[in-house]
Amino acid sequence: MLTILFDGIAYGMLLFVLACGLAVTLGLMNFVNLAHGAFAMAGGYVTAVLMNRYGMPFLATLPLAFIVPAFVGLALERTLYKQLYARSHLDQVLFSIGLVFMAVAAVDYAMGSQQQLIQLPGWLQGRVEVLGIQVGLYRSFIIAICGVLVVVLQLILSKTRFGSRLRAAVDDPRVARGLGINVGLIFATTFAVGSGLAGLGGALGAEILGLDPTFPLKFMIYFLIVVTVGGTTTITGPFLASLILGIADVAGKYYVPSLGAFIIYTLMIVVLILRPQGLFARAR
Amino acid sequence: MAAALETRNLVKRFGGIVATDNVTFRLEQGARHALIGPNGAGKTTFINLLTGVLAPTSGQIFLDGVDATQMRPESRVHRGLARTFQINQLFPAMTPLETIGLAVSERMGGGRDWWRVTGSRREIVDEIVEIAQRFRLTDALDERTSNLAYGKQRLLEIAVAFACRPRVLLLDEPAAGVPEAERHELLATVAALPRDVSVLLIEHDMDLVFSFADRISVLVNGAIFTEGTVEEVSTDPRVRAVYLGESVDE
Amino acid sequence: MRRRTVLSAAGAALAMLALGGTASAQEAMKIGLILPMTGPFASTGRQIEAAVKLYMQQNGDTVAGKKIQLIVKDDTGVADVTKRLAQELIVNEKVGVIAGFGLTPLALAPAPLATQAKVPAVVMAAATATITEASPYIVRTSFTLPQATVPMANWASENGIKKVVTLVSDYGPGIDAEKAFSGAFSAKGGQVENMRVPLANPDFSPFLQKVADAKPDALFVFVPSGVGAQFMKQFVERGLDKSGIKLIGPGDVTDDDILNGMGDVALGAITTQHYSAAHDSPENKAFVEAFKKANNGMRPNFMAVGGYDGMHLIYEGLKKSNGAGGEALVNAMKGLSWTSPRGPVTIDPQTRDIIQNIYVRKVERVNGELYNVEFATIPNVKDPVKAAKSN
Amino acid sequence: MPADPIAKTAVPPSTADFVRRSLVRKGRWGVAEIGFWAVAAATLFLLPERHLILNEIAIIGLFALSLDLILGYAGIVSLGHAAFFGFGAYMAGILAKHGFADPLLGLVVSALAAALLGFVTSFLVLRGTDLTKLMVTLGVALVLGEIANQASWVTGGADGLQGISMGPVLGLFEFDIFGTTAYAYSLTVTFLLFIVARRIVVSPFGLSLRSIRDNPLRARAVGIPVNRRLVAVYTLAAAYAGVAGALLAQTTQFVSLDVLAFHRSADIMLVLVIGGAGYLYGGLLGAIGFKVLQDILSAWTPQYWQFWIGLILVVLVLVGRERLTDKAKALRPRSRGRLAGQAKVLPTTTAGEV
Repeated sequence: MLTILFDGIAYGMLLFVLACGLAVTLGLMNFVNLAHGAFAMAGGYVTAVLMNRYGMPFLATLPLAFIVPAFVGLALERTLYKQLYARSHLDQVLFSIGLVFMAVAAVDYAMGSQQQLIQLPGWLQGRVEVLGIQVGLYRSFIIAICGVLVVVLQLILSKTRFGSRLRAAVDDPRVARGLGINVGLIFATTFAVGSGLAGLGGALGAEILGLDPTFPLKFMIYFLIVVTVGGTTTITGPFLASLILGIADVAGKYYVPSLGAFIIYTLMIVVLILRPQGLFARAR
Repeated sequence: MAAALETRNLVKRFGGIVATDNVTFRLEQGARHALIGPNGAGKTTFINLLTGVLAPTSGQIFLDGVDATQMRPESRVHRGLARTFQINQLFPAMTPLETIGLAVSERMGGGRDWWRVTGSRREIVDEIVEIAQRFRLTDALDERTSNLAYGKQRLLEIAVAFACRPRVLLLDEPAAGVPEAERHELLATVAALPRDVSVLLIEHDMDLVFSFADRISVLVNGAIFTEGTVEEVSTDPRVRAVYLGESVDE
Repeated sequence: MRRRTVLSAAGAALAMLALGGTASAQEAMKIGLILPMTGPFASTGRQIEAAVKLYMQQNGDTVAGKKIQLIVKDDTGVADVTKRLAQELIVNEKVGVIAGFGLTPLALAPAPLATQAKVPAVVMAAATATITEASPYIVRTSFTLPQATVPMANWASENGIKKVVTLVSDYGPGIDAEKAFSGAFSAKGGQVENMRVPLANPDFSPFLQKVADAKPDALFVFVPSGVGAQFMKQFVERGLDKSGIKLIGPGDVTDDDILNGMGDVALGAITTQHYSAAHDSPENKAFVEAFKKANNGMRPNFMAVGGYDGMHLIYEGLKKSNGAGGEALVNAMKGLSWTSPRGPVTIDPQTRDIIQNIYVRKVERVNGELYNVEFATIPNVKDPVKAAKSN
Repeated sequence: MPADPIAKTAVPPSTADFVRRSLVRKGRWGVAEIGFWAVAAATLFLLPERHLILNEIAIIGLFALSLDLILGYAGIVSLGHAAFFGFGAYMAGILAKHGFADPLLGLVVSALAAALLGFVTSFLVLRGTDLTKLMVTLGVALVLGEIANQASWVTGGADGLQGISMGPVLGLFEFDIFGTTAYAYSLTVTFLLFIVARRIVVSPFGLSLRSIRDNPLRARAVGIPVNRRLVAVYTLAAAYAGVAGALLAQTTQFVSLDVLAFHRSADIMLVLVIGGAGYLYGGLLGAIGFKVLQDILSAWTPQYWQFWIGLILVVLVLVGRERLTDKAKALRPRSRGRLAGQAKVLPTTTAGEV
């Protein structure tokens, strides 16, 4: 039973790293970016290519899996996304769906449509018995890394100047501009960091979630659930939402396999209706 | 005889702020009543309570003697309560013809009519024409509303409310922002409103108020400060003081 | 409403449609090959197309006076698309044979069409037993799941395996494999527990955790060939390989196409299948070598041999019916037998399904590469499901 | 009471006629419309070998029309309209499989079933911002997709619904493999439902929908029961989508999980973006454009035509659909007495207002 909880937490942590970029993008720029999954896939493929073709060790590829999607995100944000900030959510959704279709087809064309397999380094494979619980080494590695990321993100947001200016911009961009905060710069850096985190999440997740060209579409719904349930005004909201979703999904598949997916979809609809601004966020 | 519109100890609180402070008010049948007061006195909140857009914290609202406190906005319209908006709330992509036609056919059970084309019923067309003439809109019937002159749009505001054949008409600053040249046209149409319609006029423009209203209520900080005929209120020194912002020894 | 835009746009678009699709009818036998070239089952499409082209390269493109013209269409693994493509190939291109069908739903969708249009349909991959009953025009050169599974059940019970958990993908072939195995294994006194994993984006870890808790002697697995690698990785990640639970199942999970990519994880897995690239027969050696040369080192798997034999069946059928299509061609195909790279095969005249040897094999490292090395043969196995029905 | 100077002067006939004519004109069929349907009917005879793809165009056109009713006319956004399409398809398929092979019976039952589903889920769509509507409709479609996948004993699950055999249309026209009967059947059903939709959008009911879309506050102030109207049009659109799904199931005699897939809801949005929303023909023109595009692109790059579809979607949104159809409007010559109520493309609350 505890192993399921352990797997659920690892899955939840992974989902958080993947989805936190989207939560901030939506909260800060009020932009519905369904293409967020494409950046996660980009990170995954960076790791897969570096490891399989150039033989780079797994750990060495992780920083690149962050940087490459971050730059791609920055470029796209400055060129395309910027023009859509004032547009309606429907326009933004259509735009990002278009991007997803392009990303899926492009990766399918370039890398073929089969699953990308990455060989984890030896010390990350297998399981170990800790206090009677079967603990996967790789999953504990993920919990460690994602845990650090969460703490770092929380510190940046609450302690640093950039963090406070970001939170101001999230609360009310117009007032923030009035205070002389360069909201455009904050948009760009946040979008880039969000995409980079998604890329890192994609690389870490390749082992558990699998990695193929349809990744953005398959996991888009998970990202959306994390954002709608977690709300967009805080970091802890999406974090708790990811944990709940991760554990609910894993436990659901273990105990009630036939009902598995129902639980999370109905959870999303119920939350959307009762508390549109999310479970954890205060009413905006 | 029951009042056209009546409120008893109406209160509306937004958190700590009391926007409507225990207002008891009567609008007699066929009255020409004005409601004046400095900015932020709670006039618009009062209207939103009357029309059901806002739910009161406590107190009651009566329409023609019937308790309308819990009624949904659209049912109050069916019971004869119509309003205009301080800031134009029209349909930019529609034309005045369609806007008035919408209100008229809605009133004549149009909502359930999904088969016949709008305007195929003779009596609807005639009423549209009558209203268009009354509010001097015949020359702009087919223009996009967003392209109309502001004065014309204000006239359309009132025309649409009038098209609901109300027994009680709430006019929320009809003359606001209307340029001098088109103001007299607006005043004439407001004055020409049939006597069987009781009108509550919320306005700052004193010459419109004094030329139109026969009774005036003064709203200050959400409460009725004073009420009376035009002569009583216009000569009351305290009213002038309230407007000039001196503190009033309550 | 708008005057010019509505009329002009509609007219122009429909005119453009008129240009495509005019077929030139001359003395040719067209073969419509419908395969999943993209999507989750793209590896099946890629393997079969390569094998079919290899066969045509080796045997030329004129048979019994007819020029063979191959038309390849991608149905992206979606049954609606397969149905529409089959209909367009029959109606517009006037093909004489439709072939391919990478998956059970993709084979069942166009079945009524084959009957209506009297066009033979050669199934080169899909493995659910009932497919050949969906239309009298369907002939199969791949295999059926029960055909490969019942020998595994018999082998397992003879080798001291008492308790087995079956884990299958929740679709046609999976359920076939589960029923066939459970039936045969419990008939021999074994104890079976069944589990199913969703076909779309499967996450095996919760199910494997259940297997670890149930502690069976062996885990019987059936997943479509594209997903075998991911399953194998999570099997090891869950520590099941060290837990003494044997991994058995039909050959799909240790598919030649991805076996090497799995690494040592797959070593020791025992499977039953009708074909292995390591099958030692002169025909197979020539086939594997030619296939690798034509496809820069890609190793043929059981899907490829299904495609290769499918083409052979069409060529032999045409020779026997000297060029006639339709019902004559199907009847000509019945009863044909030849030595395929996999071993001796025959088309059963009653069921139009394939009778072939089934081999029990173990994954071993042979000069650096992983292969399914065959160590036992069960000759001339008929499809047990249809065999049970007929007697 | 002082005499009322304006009231009852004689109503000059010219104004009354002008009012009646400009209102009623919207009901009459324009030359271009009649031309469009004439061309559509002509394809029954002129393009015999393309009936398969034309059949799909008619079905997608009807499906886009149903989305246009809620999006173009009532301003409700949806990312899960395929839920009703798929539900109708499965209903018709299951009916036919269990012996009720009459197509028209199948259509009626699918329409009612989809309408019921629409009615039940319409309350979910009334509240919240556009973003909430997008997520809720997406959620509903996903739940339905999951049910279809799990209930394999009735829907055939991942293998799809096997064994559908359709009776002849009206007992006369057997479904042939060339798709001629199928196309004639789909086109007629689409045409009839189009006529009904066309009547509705120019009726007072339709006018009230547009008023709700443009300004719900004012609509309520004029006595329109906004929520009841939205529920009504959402249920109607669901029925239309259900019929479109049933047509697909009956004419291809096959139903798989694909009818509930996310890409169907996304594609139909693209169709409306291409054709423009709010003037009913957007769905039909968009369907022609989308299918012709798909046909050309998939012939050109069979595996990767989705790339070009994605590119078109991105470009269309960036260029701005309003400007696109404004250009189309600018092309239209100034006809006598400007046409009232122009197409307002995909009108939704701008992000700022959310």
